[in-house]
Amino acid sequence: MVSQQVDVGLIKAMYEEMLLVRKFEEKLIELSKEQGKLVGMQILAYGQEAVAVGIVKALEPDDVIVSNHRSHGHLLAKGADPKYLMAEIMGKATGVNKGKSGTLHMAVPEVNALMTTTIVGGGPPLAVGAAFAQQYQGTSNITVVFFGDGAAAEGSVHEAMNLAALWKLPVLFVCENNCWAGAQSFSEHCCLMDITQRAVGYGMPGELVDGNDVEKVFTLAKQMVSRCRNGQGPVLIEAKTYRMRGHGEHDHQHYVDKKELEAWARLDPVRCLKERMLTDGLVTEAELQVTDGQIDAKIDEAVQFASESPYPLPEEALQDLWVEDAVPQGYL
Amino acid sequence: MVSQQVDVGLIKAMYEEMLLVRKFEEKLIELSKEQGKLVGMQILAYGQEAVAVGIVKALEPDDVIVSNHRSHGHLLAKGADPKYLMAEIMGKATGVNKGKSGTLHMAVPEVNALMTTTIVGGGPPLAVGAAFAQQYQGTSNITVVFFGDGAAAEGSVHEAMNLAALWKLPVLFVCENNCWAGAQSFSEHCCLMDITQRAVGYGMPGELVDGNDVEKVFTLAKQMVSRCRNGQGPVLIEAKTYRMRGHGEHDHQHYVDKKELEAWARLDPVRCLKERMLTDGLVTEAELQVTDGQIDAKIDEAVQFASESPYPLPEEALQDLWVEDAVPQGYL
Amino acid sequence: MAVLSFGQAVNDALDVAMSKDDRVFIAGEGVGVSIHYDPNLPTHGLLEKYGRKRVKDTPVSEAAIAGLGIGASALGLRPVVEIMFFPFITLAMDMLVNHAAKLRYLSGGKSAFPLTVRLKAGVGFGAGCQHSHNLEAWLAHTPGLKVVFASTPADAKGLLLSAIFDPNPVIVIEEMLLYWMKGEVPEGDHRVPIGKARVVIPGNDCTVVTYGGAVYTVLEAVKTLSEEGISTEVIDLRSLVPLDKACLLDSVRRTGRLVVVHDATKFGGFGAEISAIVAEEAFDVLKAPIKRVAAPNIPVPASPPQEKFYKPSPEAVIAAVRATVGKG
Amino acid sequence: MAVLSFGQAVNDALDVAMSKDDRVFIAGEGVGVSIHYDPNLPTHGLLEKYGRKRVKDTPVSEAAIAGLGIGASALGLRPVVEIMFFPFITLAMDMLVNHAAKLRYLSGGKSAFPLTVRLKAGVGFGAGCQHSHNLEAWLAHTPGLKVVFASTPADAKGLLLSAIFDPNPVIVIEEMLLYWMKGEVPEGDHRVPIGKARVVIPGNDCTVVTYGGAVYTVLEAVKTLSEEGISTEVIDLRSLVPLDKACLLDSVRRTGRLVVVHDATKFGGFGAEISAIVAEEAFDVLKAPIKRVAAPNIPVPASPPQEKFYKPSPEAVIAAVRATVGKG
Ligand SMILES: Cc1ncc(C[n+]2csc(CCOP(=O)(O)OP(=O)(O)O)c2C)c(N)n1
Ligand SMILES: Cc1ncc(C[n+]2csc(CCOP(=O)(O)OP(=O)(O)O)c2C)c(N)n1
Ligand SMILES: [Mg+2]
Ligand SMILES: [Mg+2]
Repeated sequence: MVSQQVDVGLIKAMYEEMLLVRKFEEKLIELSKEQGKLVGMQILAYGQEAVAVGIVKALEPDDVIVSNHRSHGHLLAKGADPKYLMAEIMGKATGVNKGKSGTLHMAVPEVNALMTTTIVGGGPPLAVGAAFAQQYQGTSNITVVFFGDGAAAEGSVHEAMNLAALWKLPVLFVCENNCWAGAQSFSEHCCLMDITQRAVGYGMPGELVDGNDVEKVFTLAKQMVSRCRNGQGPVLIEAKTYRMRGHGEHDHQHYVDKKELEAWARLDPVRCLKERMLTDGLVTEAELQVTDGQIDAKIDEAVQFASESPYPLPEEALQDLWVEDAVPQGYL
Repeated sequence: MVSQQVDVGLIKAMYEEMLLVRKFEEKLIELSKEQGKLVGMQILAYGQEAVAVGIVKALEPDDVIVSNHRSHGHLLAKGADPKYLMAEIMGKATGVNKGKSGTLHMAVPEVNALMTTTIVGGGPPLAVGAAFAQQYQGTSNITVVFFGDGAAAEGSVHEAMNLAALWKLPVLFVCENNCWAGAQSFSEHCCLMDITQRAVGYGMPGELVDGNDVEKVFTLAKQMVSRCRNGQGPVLIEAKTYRMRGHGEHDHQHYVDKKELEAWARLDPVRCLKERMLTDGLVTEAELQVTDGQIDAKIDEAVQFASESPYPLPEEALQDLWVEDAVPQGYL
Repeated sequence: MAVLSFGQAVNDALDVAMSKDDRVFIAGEGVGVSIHYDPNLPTHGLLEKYGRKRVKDTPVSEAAIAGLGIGASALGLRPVVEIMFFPFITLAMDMLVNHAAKLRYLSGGKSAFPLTVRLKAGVGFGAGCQHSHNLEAWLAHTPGLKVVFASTPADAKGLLLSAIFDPNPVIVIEEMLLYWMKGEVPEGDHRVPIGKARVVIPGNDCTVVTYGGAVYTVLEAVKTLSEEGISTEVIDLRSLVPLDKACLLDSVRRTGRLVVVHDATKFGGFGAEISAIVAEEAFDVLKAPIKRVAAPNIPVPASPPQEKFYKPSPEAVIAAVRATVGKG
Repeated sequence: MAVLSFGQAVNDALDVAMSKDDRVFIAGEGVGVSIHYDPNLPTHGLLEKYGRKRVKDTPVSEAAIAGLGIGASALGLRPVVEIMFFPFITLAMDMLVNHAAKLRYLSGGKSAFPLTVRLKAGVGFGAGCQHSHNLEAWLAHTPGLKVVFASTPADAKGLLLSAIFDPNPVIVIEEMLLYWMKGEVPEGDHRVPIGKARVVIPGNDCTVVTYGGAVYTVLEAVKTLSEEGISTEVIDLRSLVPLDKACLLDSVRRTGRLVVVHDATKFGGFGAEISAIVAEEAFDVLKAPIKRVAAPNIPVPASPPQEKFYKPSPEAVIAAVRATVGKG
């Protein structure tokens, strides 16, 4: 299924995006150790960068993505500015959602990362609605929804896939199978080998891909995205990857076999891509250092911007509930 | 898959049960025309008798069934007394549920028809709980849950099948595909050929059967029930049948192709079985007349019992909410 | 003004909205092809008129139906989705509460969800507690949702049109048992503002606040009460969220007495909020205890005498008002 | 009496129930193996002690988790299922409301559903509105469900044990933020009766009714109030359903004043029911308006200053009580 060559410029671009996600999260790991710097639990996509970047690279700017609690990769790949994400994660007024969301449900409508939900399984029905609008409006845009292996157990995911298949909606369902749902391993919470086996029950294609290989992810995504665009209906992609850290930074993985962690560490998508680019002579160490420096600068700028930004005013919490500037007095 | 011969006595017994269901509902059709005689909508299993009887005949008395809004066949096959069902349908104090349920959610714990719900898709999660208890208690009993083709679209059904498969619970999921979900035909509400295709997505067997042939249904059920009993986990059976009348008696099927109705009328499970028994010489016309008379008498007795029974007292509506005799004064 | 049944008025509102704005579509179980064939039902004939693109029959999937509306509204459509019977909304609560009501707030005001959800409420058709269960109190307790509940054909039309073109999620509760009740209905794009109550009958001795089908229970009671010389002011809230507190408080300031009536169960029902607002903000003028007339705290029983017992009666309203004005 | 944290007290209750009755099992997402490793969390160590048969980690399927408990309870088990965070209960509402709460009634009293559902409530950990949303008002408005909400380790243990062995469905709401708070806890099968409130501090000038985490907001306020010579009677409801009306009304009859405090949003919150009961049944003794101190009608914002703003503060309670006793 996966065949054609991916162009070198694209590979480099994808590497840079993956590195941005990686360094963004490494910074979060660092900051999460400083008391009161970040708001709420820090849930990282560390190790899953290739899925987010490979899928989103296959999209057009007008395509919509619906993300979940593990959103940093999705949002940054779609073009969200790290400054405003960092500020949101710090709960600042300059945050992409003014601090109302915090880290768990950041939405970035500017880049069509239209809805993010931390309700596991909440994304697919929303994606069906977005895709319906795209079909209804006669556009050729599609909607991608990212969800986890654990989410696949939610009834909402079933209802969404069934409806998308029935109406041939342009939805790309991307299941990031990172081998864990909280502290439950995939085999503990699901008796299937692959979530793609579900696709049969909706009469849609179900495609497996190595989620740690961004080129494979991109190549498959390209094909499936155009399928959706052409009105052939939804597709389920399952990207096999691994949650290299705890569910969140508060999770110290006491329940994880260290051997398993080491095995997957050897498959670290960022490091592996870097090595492959070097071995195949796509980049030089020098070029990589430049890239590193540029991204570090971006991250530092984001942290500085966020740190220097003010918190929102307490009473501004009363804004943004309804479209009216103010909610009727009688109500609040 | 379906092979062994079904013994003659059993065929006759199943015919009699199917006829009981048929005549019980024919009586309801008649009574539903009398203003104020029956309570609420009358939802009939007319045409689906072979599924209920064939499946339940494969069960032991201690096995549990969970039924839905189209319950008459399930309940009568499991051994519910028509008298008390009829009284319930008339909303009488002598009804199997004292008139609190009315026709839509009649439960008959005495015969292990433990839970009936008219929430489409509500049954499977309840069945999973019942089957879990059977497994937990170390019994060899199983739970059968009946649901429709329309119900298969509910998220709750997915969650239930997934959990039952993961824990290898003794649940027999019986999808009565009667070609309709309300006024939506199967192809209008589902893009699959068969609901059994869903079984793949749970790693459980999915078996199709002609739901109008009670012998086939019984034979398959026998095999699948023993599979569940032996701890091999859940099974999905899809019985292809047809809703010969409207969704309820208030539905006059203006949206149904008359040719389709006629075609299925020729497959009427009760009439076909009767003819097959006559052609194969399993019964004589005379014997059938006796059976007819006996069942008519049962139905008449039920109607008389129900008609002569009093309505419950209004204030008795305050009873039966909680196990305590009376709900604390402070509350009501 | 045409005389239409309540159901026709809802149908008219959908028709007006769909004809004037292509962004409006309807979806739900049987909104296109229905097991009922009755021009008094809200979506009758719309499939024939607007076609399958805009009148969407869905599978039996309440969460997906809600999600469909939410997601489509985020892209600028004006979805009107139907959840068949009130108790089935329990299956869509995550979508409505954690998503429709919160996603705009979570976005910091960047997104909008101009969604309308239609629901059928009603006790009295013998279907029992899984078909009859008024849960408006839940919806009213959900910040981010607007909630309307009409009692007349004209309001049913006007509130639904306002809901469809409101930029926020609005829950529109319809009293099923009123679908066949006729009344005068303004033609065209008739809007009734969300958040404005209606004084059905002015009066001086006691304020009775109600909404939905219970309005008629109260009007029935008022006949007797006025014969007894008790002047009752009847307020039909029409909108539960936002609530017309001004109308409520102004009335109670004049009468000094309040009785709240609804068909939902009493404990934790919406009537408690009405009572609490008055006990907090108009206590000084209150001359008598605030009474609530509502259903007992049980599920709706199916048996006719018990279903009747469950439903608040004119007699109960009469007794409550008499007691409140000291003529009990 | 041992000194245990709130979470250990819940854990102790589960341990006692499981050791004395084989019919008791627990199920939920991560109740066995958890991403947290903390003895102060309710299910810590139970898998090791009772094994996989009785400590069931489930897939992420809230409706199935609820259905599991309901169905298993119908066959005589004593399930204790957990719905991780309060807003996720929206996904189990059909199972809990249309089934757990109604199936016994629908059976005419033939079946019983001795089910316990544990829920984690709490505002103040920066996770935002999809993790923090107190919806006890919904549950209290659902006939057929009992609802308890403890504020101390001893009550957390005693109410949970009563819930597990209660023959009806009981919703047990736990204030997450209290899990690490220590207190004295009776050993063994300690039961706190469901339906009995607790007078935390007796007083004469004003009754303050509260429950759950808000109890501590009130106690904080009382320090200042007593310094000002205002004698406040603090009632911790502990059970919302059935409600201890006797305790509530008796107190208000003595003080003549009432303030209700909870962390849930104000509009349509449970405080409205408390207020309405008093406005209806103790109006004659009321000397001042009934005030409610609760969260504003918005989702829980994540940003620290706004989350703090959302949560009812001791200052707000102080102001409300002062105003009520006329010293505002
Ligand atoms: C409806 C709901 N149930 C439970 C949770 C708690 N929760 C958050 S993440 C998670 C595990 C999800 O696993 P998966 O879908 O595989 O996503 P991953 O965390 O592995 O990316 C759970 C159970 C939730 N947020 N929403
Ligand atoms: C949750 C829920 N949604 C909708 C309904 C209304 N309803 C009752 S029966 C039915 C069709 C169900 O079709 P199917 O599952 O095939 O069962 P059948 O009626 O054909 O036996 C619908 C939509 C309901 N009772 N419950
Ligand atoms: Mg995962
Ligand atoms: Mg069907």
